[in-house]
Amino acid sequence: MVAPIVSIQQVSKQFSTKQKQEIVLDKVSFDVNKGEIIAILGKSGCGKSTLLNLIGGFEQASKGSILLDGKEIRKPSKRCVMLMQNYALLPWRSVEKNVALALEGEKLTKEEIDEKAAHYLTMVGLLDKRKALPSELSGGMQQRVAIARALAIQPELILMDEPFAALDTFTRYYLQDELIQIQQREQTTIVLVTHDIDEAIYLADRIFIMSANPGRVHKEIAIKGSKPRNRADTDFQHYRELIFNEFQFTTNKQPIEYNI
Amino acid sequence: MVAPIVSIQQVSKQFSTKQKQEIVLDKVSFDVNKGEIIAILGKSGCGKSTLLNLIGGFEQASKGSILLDGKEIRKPSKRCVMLMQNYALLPWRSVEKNVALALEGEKLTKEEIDEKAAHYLTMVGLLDKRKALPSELSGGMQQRVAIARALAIQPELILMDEPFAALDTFTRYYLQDELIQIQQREQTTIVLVTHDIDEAIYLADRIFIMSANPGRVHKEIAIKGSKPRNRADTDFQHYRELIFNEFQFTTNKQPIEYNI
Amino acid sequence: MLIGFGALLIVWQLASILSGHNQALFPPPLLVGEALLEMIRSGSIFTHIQISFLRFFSGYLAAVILAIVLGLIVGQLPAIWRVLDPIVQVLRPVSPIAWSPFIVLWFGIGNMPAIVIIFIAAFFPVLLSTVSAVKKVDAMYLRIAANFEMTHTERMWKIIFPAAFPMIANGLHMAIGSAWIFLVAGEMIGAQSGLGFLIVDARNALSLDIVMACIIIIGILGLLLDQAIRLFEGWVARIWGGQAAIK
Amino acid sequence: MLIGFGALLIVWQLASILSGHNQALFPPPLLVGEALLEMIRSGSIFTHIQISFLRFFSGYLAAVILAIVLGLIVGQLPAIWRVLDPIVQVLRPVSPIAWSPFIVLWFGIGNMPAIVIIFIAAFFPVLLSTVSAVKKVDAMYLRIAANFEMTHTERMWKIIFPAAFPMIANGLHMAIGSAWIFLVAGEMIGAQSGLGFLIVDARNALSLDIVMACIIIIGILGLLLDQAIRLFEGWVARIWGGQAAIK
Amino acid sequence: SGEGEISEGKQTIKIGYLPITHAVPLYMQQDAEYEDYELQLVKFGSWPELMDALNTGKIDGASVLIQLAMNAKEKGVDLKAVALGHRDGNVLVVAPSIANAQALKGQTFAIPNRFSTHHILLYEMLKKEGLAYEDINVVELPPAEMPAALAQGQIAGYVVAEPFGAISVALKKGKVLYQSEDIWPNSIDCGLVLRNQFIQSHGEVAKSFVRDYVAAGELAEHKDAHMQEVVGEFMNVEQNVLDLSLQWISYDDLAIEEEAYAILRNALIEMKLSEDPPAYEDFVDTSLWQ
Ligand SMILES: Nc1ncnc2c1ncn2[C@@H]1O[C@H](COP(=O)(O)OP(=O)(O)OP(=O)(O)O)[C@@H](O)[C@H]1O
Ligand SMILES: Nc1ncnc2c1ncn2[C@@H]1O[C@H](COP(=O)(O)OP(=O)(O)OP(=O)(O)O)[C@@H](O)[C@H]1O
Ligand SMILES: [Mg+2]
Ligand SMILES: [Mg+2]
Repeated sequence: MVAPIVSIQQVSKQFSTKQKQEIVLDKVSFDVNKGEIIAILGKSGCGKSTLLNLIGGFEQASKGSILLDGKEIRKPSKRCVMLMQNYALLPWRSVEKNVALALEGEKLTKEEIDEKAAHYLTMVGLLDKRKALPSELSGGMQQRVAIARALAIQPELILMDEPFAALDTFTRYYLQDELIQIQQREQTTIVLVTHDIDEAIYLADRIFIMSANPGRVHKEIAIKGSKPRNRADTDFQHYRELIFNEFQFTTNKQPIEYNI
Repeated sequence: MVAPIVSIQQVSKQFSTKQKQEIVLDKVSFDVNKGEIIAILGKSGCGKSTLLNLIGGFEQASKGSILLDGKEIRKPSKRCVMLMQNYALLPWRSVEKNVALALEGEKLTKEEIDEKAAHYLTMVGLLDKRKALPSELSGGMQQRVAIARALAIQPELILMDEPFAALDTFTRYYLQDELIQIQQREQTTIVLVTHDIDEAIYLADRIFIMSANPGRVHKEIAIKGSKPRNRADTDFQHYRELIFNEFQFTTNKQPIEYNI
Repeated sequence: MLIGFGALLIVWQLASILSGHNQALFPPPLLVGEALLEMIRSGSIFTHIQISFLRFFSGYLAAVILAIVLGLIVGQLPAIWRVLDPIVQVLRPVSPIAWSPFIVLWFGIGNMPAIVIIFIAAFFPVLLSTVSAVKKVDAMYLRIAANFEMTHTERMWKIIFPAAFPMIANGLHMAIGSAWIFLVAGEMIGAQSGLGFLIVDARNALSLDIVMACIIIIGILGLLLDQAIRLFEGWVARIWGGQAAIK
Repeated sequence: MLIGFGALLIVWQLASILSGHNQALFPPPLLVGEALLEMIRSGSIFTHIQISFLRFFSGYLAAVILAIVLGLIVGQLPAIWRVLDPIVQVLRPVSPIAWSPFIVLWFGIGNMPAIVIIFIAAFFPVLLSTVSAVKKVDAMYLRIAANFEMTHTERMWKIIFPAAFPMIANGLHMAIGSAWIFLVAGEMIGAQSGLGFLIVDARNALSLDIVMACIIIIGILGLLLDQAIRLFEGWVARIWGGQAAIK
Repeated sequence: SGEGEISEGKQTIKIGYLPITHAVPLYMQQDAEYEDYELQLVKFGSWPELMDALNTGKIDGASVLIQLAMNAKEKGVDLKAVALGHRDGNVLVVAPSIANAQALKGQTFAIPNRFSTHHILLYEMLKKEGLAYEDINVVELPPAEMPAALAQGQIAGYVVAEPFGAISVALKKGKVLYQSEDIWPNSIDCGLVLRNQFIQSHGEVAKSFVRDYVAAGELAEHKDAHMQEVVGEFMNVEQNVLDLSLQWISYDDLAIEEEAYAILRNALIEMKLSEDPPAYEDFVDTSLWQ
């Protein structure tokens, strides 16, 4: 096997506020290989977003190190793009200009930028909306623009923090399908944080289940079977049940109410 | 069988805006019996919220009539309480005072009000939070306060518009369980709008699937089996698949993209 | 904070040396400091501050109460607001100073003109923010009121007022600032005391050191008022929590 | 709109009859209308309006440009803002009128005092709203800037300025109102023309009908300015869409 | 920018004024053309603004309450008084219900400015009538608000520059209680004040300016149709008000007499308005009369 694209080694993170010191992540280690989709599942507050921020370079680990292609990540870069739940499009720029945003820093002519933006907008099926403002699009469309923007700079890694959480079931299903297609075509590596067990099973090659207080990788589950998967399949049911039981376990017998 | 508590008879609703006249609901008819949980499923924009608003008396039907206990509904009343996705608690009132809100209009002493509020807060397991402000509670807790507030005036009907949509999977599961328990104890009648197929199957006695443009009741599905139901059950899978296929059908062969 | 004021003092002293103006025309910090100390020692400044505050709060509170009550009512009656709105819009941009001949005619001299001018300066911002706050009350809250069969009065005091309150508080904040600015103008009309009078009087006497000292006092008191209402806003934000219409 | 003004005229006429004041002290609408017509017929009013607008926009635009640029810079440098903030907070509540002896000393008489006073009145609201807008730029946008490896200048003009713009536009709105109010005060200092001069002059001549006519003109022009900037805000809201920080 | 700027070879003299009858000689002077200078009159809305401009040299001189100039001189601003603005012509106006000075006891009385002849006139009047200064409540009020305040009964009377006294009389809201000459003959009120710097650097021009000013005063004293017309250009008041004002005032012999100045100086000290008013020889420049 080739060297992993991302290597997370014994990473801990603690936040100190006035009241207390909180260990949010505790000795988390795992590798991500090129072309893989990794899903991270876990309860609210277990440190999923924090972990993603560390990989993206938006925050620094307290202990341990995170390597991208063998080099330590110290600050955010175009090689590793973060995609957020609330789409994070610039509302004052048209769809096209939003996609162009990351390209403007590169040595490209205006034509090349336009062409590239058009290419990726075609890929997410929104070429005809390229002059529209984000506010004129539905949530699902906005997230597709964000995906096109992320793809346009051809990052080695895309980080997604609950990318489809704000969408309704049907749109979510549709975007999940689309994501798999694009990912297979472009061979992008994706680390995905989600609340939704079905989403994780549907998309991921491997799922990491995190436990909370402090955040640890509680279990790694490899999902077999080719994509796209069938949600009504018995295998799918099997994984669902497996993960659900793991979750019950991570709560350590405390009443479920505790986590609400 | 006794007379239905709610009877919706050939109800149509159209909105006229400057640009166009839009028929949102077209000849919708169904009955709701006492103690039943009815779930309404349908795509975004098919008129689910509009239907709920008509039942609640917040809007008036263009044609047809809606009867509550045999009498036509003309304006909102305490007999039929609406529960919204965003909890709709008054942020400046404590939990207790929020629950008391609807009781203040009745002829009750302060002690009686306090007692009643305490009773329903106990029921949703939040008695110890009664002095807290809504902003100090999690989303799940807030929705439980809203449920307690709705129950406190002992309405004949509770209308719920995607009550758990803003919550994460685990909290959602927990509240669904709690809702079923309370509903069985209090014998409340509930009409529930949701986006979530699983939620509908888990909670409802009957599910109405709506189609869009114009909104119609496309299909009625009675869910058999006692509650609480097992999500990993084969029956559950059967209903899931059934409903999913119905949905594909309601889109009338148009590519799914159309609805996003 | 201290660095800021220190820097300001140095710039001021340098300016007064380099510009070569007569000290009477551009008093250096030391002279102003002396004037300030003298006023504090004699205690005269406190009487002026007290009377200015009295006028200020009379005008401000009267404006606030009237504007909120009126705003709550007309905010719910679009038909009436459509009639009042253009009048308010035309009256608002007129400087209270321009009204002074009529203020003397209607309200006399002494305390009243100052109070009235402060009233005018505070009234419009509070009225407009109350009306727009009432209009922006989330429909969700109104639905609750309807659902629980509230009466009009109940709806106004239990729902609309508290729901609109964060935005009204913001209007109160803006109004306190603009009203305080007009204190000087208000106390120019026949007042024989107060900070505004002091400035006018010192200007007549060409005691620009006293003028500058009064400017500093007015500035600091304005800052304190602002801080006080900010505390109040903080309290509002804490109670009203995530709902605050404007952060 | 028309009903509002109609009602106002009737109330005014009634008040002027019932109060029994001398017409010279409380001119009834008809007299004021005549004065207004006379000024329009002779065309003199247009010269005054023109010069007032010229002064107003010079002061306002200078304030806006300076305040936005300064605000964008110091809003990103908390250390510097901590030094400037207390100074601004103390200067802001001081009436531009109080400064007039110094304004004359530094800027002379004629156009400049009016421009400077309007500048002062507009500068602080725009500066404060820009700084607080910059501070409130959603961290999400700053993350995008970091993620796409933008330079400082790129970040300022591509992200921070447009993200802060709706709130800055709101500051521009507030500032245009408060600056216009100070036009009268500004043109009191040795100006030989303009609407403020006209009011002061008419007041000294006890031609209260002209004073009232000027009040009306100032009110209407203020309303028009407000409408104009509201259109501008509407445009901002349309483009910036749901993101508008304050609605 | 004042300090006698030159335009088209001609010296421009900027003189500040308030639109009152006390500045009439300036109006008359402005009416004519002069060979060696151009007279530019700058109108102000109130005394403080005018003094700000004069003190900072934005104008070369002004027709101003002489006490304000004395105060500035005491504070170190180099000003010179060169001539009077007028003689007499100030009136104490009271409400029609006030029968005599004794009736003012306990009432409110308005003056334009602590440092004004009007204040001294009031002070002297009270002395003459055997009243104490504390017997009445003295307030400072902008002149333009005085007629309204009197009509409303806010004040029982006022003393101020013209035509504000005449307005109340014309409106029948007030009557004349005293003419200034009955209290203090040859009182010094408004005067023509120049910046010494201007006099020093433009001595000859200043001389001809003052000469022309005095001549204009003589011309004004005719109070003929031409004079009325010129005044009308500068002051926008009703004809009957103007007639009344002009009746009370005179513009001949505008020299500042040492004797009258001494009375003024003493009054200022006695009233504690000033500790050390400038001496006659320091402040009054008689050289320009020659
Ligand atoms: N900047 C910060 N300062 C202090 N504590 C923080 C900070 N960011 C996160 N935390 C804490 O770290 C813990 C984990 O937060 P994080 O956002 O990573 O959780 P999460 O798993 O993404 O939760 P969710 O599913 O709700 O998004 C929480 O307890 C949170 O309070
Ligand atoms: N007040 C109104 N005026 C005009 N059109 C309206 C109004 N309310 C709803 N509509 C229209 O009616 C249609 C149905 O709206 P409704 O909110 O009932 O849908 P929904 O099924 O609840 O959708 P969602 O799942 O997104 O909540 C939409 O096309 C909407 O644009
Ligand atoms: Mg998170
Ligand atoms: Mg809905």
